[in-house]
Amino acid sequence: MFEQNVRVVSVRSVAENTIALSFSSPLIARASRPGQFVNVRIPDSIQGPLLRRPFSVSRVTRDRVEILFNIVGPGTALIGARKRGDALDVLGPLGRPFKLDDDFRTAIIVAGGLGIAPFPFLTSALRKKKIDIMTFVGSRSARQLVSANLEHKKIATDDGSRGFHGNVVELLGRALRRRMLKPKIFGCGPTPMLRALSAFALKEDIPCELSLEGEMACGVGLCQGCPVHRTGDGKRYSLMCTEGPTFLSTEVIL
Amino acid sequence: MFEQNVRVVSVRSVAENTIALSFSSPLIARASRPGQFVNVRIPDSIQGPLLRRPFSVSRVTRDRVEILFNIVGPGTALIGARKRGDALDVLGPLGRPFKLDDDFRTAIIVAGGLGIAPFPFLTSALRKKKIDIMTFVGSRSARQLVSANLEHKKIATDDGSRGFHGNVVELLGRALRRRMLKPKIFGCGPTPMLRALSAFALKEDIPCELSLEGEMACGVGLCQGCPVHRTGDGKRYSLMCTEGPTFLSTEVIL
Amino acid sequence: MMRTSFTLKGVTFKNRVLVASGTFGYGDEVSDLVDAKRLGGIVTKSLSLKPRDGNPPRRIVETDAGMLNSIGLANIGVEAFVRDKLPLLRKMKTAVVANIAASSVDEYCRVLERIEGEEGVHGYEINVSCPNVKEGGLSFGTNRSAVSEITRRLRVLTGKLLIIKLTPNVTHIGEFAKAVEGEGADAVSVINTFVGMAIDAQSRKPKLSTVTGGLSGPAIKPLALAKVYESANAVSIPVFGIGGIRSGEDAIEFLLAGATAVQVGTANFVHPAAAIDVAEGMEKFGRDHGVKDLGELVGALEVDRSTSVIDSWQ
Amino acid sequence: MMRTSFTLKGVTFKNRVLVASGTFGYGDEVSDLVDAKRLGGIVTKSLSLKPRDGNPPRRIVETDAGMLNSIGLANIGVEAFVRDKLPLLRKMKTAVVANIAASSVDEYCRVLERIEGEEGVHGYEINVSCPNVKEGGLSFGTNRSAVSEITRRLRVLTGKLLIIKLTPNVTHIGEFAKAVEGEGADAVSVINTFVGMAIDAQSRKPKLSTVTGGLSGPAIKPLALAKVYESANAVSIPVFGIGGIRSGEDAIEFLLAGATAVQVGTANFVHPAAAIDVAEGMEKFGRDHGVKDLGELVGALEVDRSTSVIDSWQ
Ligand SMILES: Cc1cc2nc3c(=O)[nH]c(=O)nc-3n(C[C@H](O)[C@H](O)[C@H](O)COP(=O)(O)OP(=O)(O)OC[C@H]3O[C@@H](n4cnc5c(N)ncnc54)[C@H](O)[C@@H]3O)c2cc1C
Ligand SMILES: Cc1cc2nc3c(=O)[nH]c(=O)nc-3n(C[C@H](O)[C@H](O)[C@H](O)COP(=O)(O)OP(=O)(O)OC[C@H]3O[C@@H](n4cnc5c(N)ncnc54)[C@H](O)[C@@H]3O)c2cc1C
Ligand SMILES: Cc1cc2nc3c(=O)[nH]c(=O)nc-3n(C[C@H](O)[C@H](O)[C@H](O)COP(=O)(O)O)c2cc1C
Ligand SMILES: Cc1cc2nc3c(=O)[nH]c(=O)nc-3n(C[C@H](O)[C@H](O)[C@H](O)COP(=O)(O)O)c2cc1C
Ligand code: FES
Ligand code: FES
Repeated sequence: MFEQNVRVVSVRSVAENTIALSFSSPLIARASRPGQFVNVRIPDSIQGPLLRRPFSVSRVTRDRVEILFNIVGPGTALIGARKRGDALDVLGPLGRPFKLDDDFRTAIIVAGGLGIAPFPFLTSALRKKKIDIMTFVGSRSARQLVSANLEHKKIATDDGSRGFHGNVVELLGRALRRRMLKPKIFGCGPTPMLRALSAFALKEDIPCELSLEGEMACGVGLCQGCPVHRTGDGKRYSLMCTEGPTFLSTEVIL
Repeated sequence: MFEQNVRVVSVRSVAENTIALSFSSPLIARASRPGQFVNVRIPDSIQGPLLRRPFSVSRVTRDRVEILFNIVGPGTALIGARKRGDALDVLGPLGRPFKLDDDFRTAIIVAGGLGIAPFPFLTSALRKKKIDIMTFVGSRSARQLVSANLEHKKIATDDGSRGFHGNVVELLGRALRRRMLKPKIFGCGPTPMLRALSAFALKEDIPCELSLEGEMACGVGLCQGCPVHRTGDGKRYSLMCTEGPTFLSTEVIL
Repeated sequence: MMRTSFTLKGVTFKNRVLVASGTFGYGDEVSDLVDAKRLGGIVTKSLSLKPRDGNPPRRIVETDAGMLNSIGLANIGVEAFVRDKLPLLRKMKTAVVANIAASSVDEYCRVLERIEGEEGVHGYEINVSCPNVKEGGLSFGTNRSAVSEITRRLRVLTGKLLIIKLTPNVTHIGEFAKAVEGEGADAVSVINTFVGMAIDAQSRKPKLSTVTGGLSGPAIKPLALAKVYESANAVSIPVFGIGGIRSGEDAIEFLLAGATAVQVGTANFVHPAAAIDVAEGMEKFGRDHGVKDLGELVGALEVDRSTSVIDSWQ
Repeated sequence: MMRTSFTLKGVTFKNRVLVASGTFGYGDEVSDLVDAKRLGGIVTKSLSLKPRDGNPPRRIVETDAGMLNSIGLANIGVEAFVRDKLPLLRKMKTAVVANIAASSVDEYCRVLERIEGEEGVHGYEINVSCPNVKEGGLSFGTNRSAVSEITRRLRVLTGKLLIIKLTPNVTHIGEFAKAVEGEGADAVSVINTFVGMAIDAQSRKPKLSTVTGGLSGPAIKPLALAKVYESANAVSIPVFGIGGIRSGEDAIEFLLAGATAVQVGTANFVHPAAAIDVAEGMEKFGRDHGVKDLGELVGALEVDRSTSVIDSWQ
């Protein structure tokens, strides 16, 4: 975990209201694993929102870390307005990465909307491990669709403007007719989609790991502000920031 | 008084930390008189400081209004970061202008630091009235000096890096040896300088009108937040925003 | 058509957004910019028996998402109000609420009596956040029996709408709301400003001439909402919700918490027509949500009792 | 060399900046980022007798320049603290203050007794903003006799530094400070969070699972300063100033208002080493102003009585 004052290397608009921003940080780049996130501070000088904004590490290329985000409010607007060469205070990498050491041979990646963010990085790690990948990407419409740096994609849009007309879990259900060799699902997206995906995984008896999102104040375990309901007896909550954001779908109640 | 959503026409850096920003507003341009100010809102979307920031109308050229300001805090930083074509919400013109109808033949303009701001506009109005102008500009050093669009300038700097080495009221004292025909002083700058200027004007028995600065919440008379001590009996305070920002030096206690 | 108006003690307010006392003068300062007849109502600057100069500078300090003020109730006094301002207000085609401040119970009564006979004032809002000279300057507003007494004494003097404006600087604001309800107040306004302070480290001096002042603006919105929720749950008379409101959605939040209507204060300083924007924002929200009367939203907060009662550990 | 340290009841704090309870865990979460020995001290998360799961989500809402929390005192309990965390804290070379929360006076006593024998805890801070089960869940902290009783009962159990952390949600915090001073408390911490609330207009639900929560951060700084000023003027024991502190200059303002030291809370969430930056900022301020000991600044606010007493009209 590092807190670094970094330079923005590039800022690109990649879809409607969606920005890919990369910054240079050898330390964070080297330490990051797929599924982890960084927590980005809005410069004090402009009196923007108080708290940092968390974003999945979307890609790592040598010293560069890329995040991919939607402009949804003041924090993302201000971060998205940074220009090449501007400074940014970034804390990371944070959280528990996806588990890649368990015994699986086919990765089924399922993303809803900007839930796509962690998957380019995951894809490149899986490729190195020579694991087969299938990717299902859901989006409201073609204009919001982001799907670069992924493998074997199938697309679903809510309005049918591209690919399958419907939601991504439905698409997955139709596509996964035949049984695969040791599959594992990786999912990220809005909660209702993750709920549907968990149910699907349970029904099909496929292990499933989810990357969750929710309000965080600190991202590093200081505030206890990010509980996720756990299954089972033991303690009632896990912390999303330190015990997640990745969880097995069977570990959590969404 | 208008509240207008205007476009920024130009933003230039004119000295260390000093910005000249012009925007287009036929209504505000036409209604403005020298000594008045505009109140500029920081766009809500970026959650900057809550209140508007007041700036003297510095120049008016056809439909354009120019303000001149130092970057001293978050508000001026955010306004100064606006680019050509960006939107800006401006309320103005506000306040009471300099009185130009009284009987004077020579205008002695005295500015300390960014107190220069209202005087290019005043200068152009005085020129139209064919009034003689002498201008005294004080600044901490040559790097902070702004003195464009003025007439018959004499410069004083605190560090002697340009012109007279000392403060601008001292310079004025030395320069005004011989009596002038119906002179009137117009002053704007930091309070200590205005105090010295008032004392000088009293001693020399020259009428003197000052443009004051101070905290304002609304700029339009709603909050009662901007009192200026008055001389004489009657009521104890005037409101800087509606009864000022220009006052005769004999009307107010600084 | 959705209904936006509401009626209280015979007074019809065109919409549920008034401008708050002390933040809109006497209604005539910004007539260039604000079409008063589109306001739910105007609450005047607090009026005292005699004109007041107010406090010395500095009266205003901007803080994070808020501002402190220490105006000291600078106002023209009730006589000049009736003479010079009321004729203008009468023409504005909106509800006019005269806010009254005083330093003794008698003074409250005399100010109200002076206005009572005049046409054009639809109701009174009583500012109890004033120092009680009899009690060595301690605020009336933090003393329940003083607030009750003021209400009782004023109630007999008027049959018009009588609103008591409560201070938030008390442990249980609900008890104050209940007390004034018991004395016959028609409504409460919740809240006036929170006591705050700012210091200039360089000069080692308080920034405000009076050391402490009142905090307002978006910074206090979460606190104001909690005070409105507590007050509305304590009484059955209407609550005017006040504190940091800038948008229609902010105002809807206050309605859900239990406010019948809202007042917009500090936001007027940033945008003099803020209250009209708030009213329009509420209307749009109502339309988008299939609401027939904004009154449906009053107190309509859905609270899940299973978790809400768990705990208030802090 | 300027003196930055201070001593209280035999405990030497290296500087006047501690991290506030509940905002720095048990000191071990961010050891990668923060060199604990540069902190004036660590106040632990509130400890209860048994571990507590805390409240259901949602626990956190960002507001304008602030945040609401409703953590529900999720903590590992005093046993696990002594067993797992205290050994790590002992190595940190900074003052350790154990913060205690409970739902009965007896529970406060039992938690303190459990820690009292252990090495490495330099003092206690008592969080009284907890629901008193005997009083139907009303907070101890808003009841002066309850706060006095807690202080009295704990005072006899320990000779160590005993700090009572006051809630700001009362009319006159000075009276609470006085009460605990009378019972032998060594210091007060001023303040815990302000009761606030946030509503989601779209869903018509409270944003926090517990409806209300505690407001912290820069938004409350002006309020906290006023509470510190009131408390420090009421008592002669030291005051720890808390509320919205982010910079050295903020901290100096609290000292001027009467705080002997400060605690940094919410700012840790934005920048885990915030407290160290604050301490460095104070040191720089002291150097720039020719201060020999930061203690010179405590209560050094210059108040002009001629204007400050004028009025508190709001
Ligand atoms: C571990 C983690 C990883 C994330 N990764 C990404 C990512 O890679 N790309 C991306 O676009 N977004 C990501 N998010 C969400 C992102 O942090 C929020 O969109 C952002 O904080 C919104 O900030 P804002 O100021 O622009 O909007 P705000 O005004 O703060 O919020 C706008 C809307 O977004 C919701 N929101 C705010 N914060 C969060 C949050 N932390 N999680 C979910 N919803 C939130 C609000 O409730 C509101 O409806 C991630 C969140 C978490 C917790
Ligand atoms: C009628 C009027 C006309 C003005 N004209 C100009 C002008 O033409 N050019 C120019 O550069 N500035 C002018 N000012 C001052 C300008 O408004 C402030 O510099 C600005 O508001 C600072 O905002 P900020 O957020 O950048 O800094 P802040 O962080 O708000 O303040 C930085 C410093 O400036 C001081 N300050 C803040 N507001 C004011 C204020 N209103 N007046 C004086 N000092 C203040 C603060 O106390 C602080 O020390 C004028 C002020 C008034 C009242
Ligand atoms: C500058 C200023 C002056 C005020 N004057 C008065 C007043 O005279 N009487 C009164 O009852 N309230 C007064 N208030 C309080 C407001 O009416 C309102 O209750 C408070 O500001 C909270 O609302 P806001 O956050 O929308 O401003 C004043 C507030 C401000 C900021
Ligand atoms: C998330 C969070 C958790 C907190 N937990 C505790 C706690 O367990 N015990 C306590 O006494 N105070 C607790 N507090 C209050 C802080 O210690 C502090 O008094 C308050 O936040 C004001 O300071 P700040 O504005 O610097 O955050 C908590 C505050 C926050 C924001
Ligand atoms: S976000 Fe603070 S503990 Fe998880
Ligand atoms: S700034 Fe509000 S009345 Fe002058």
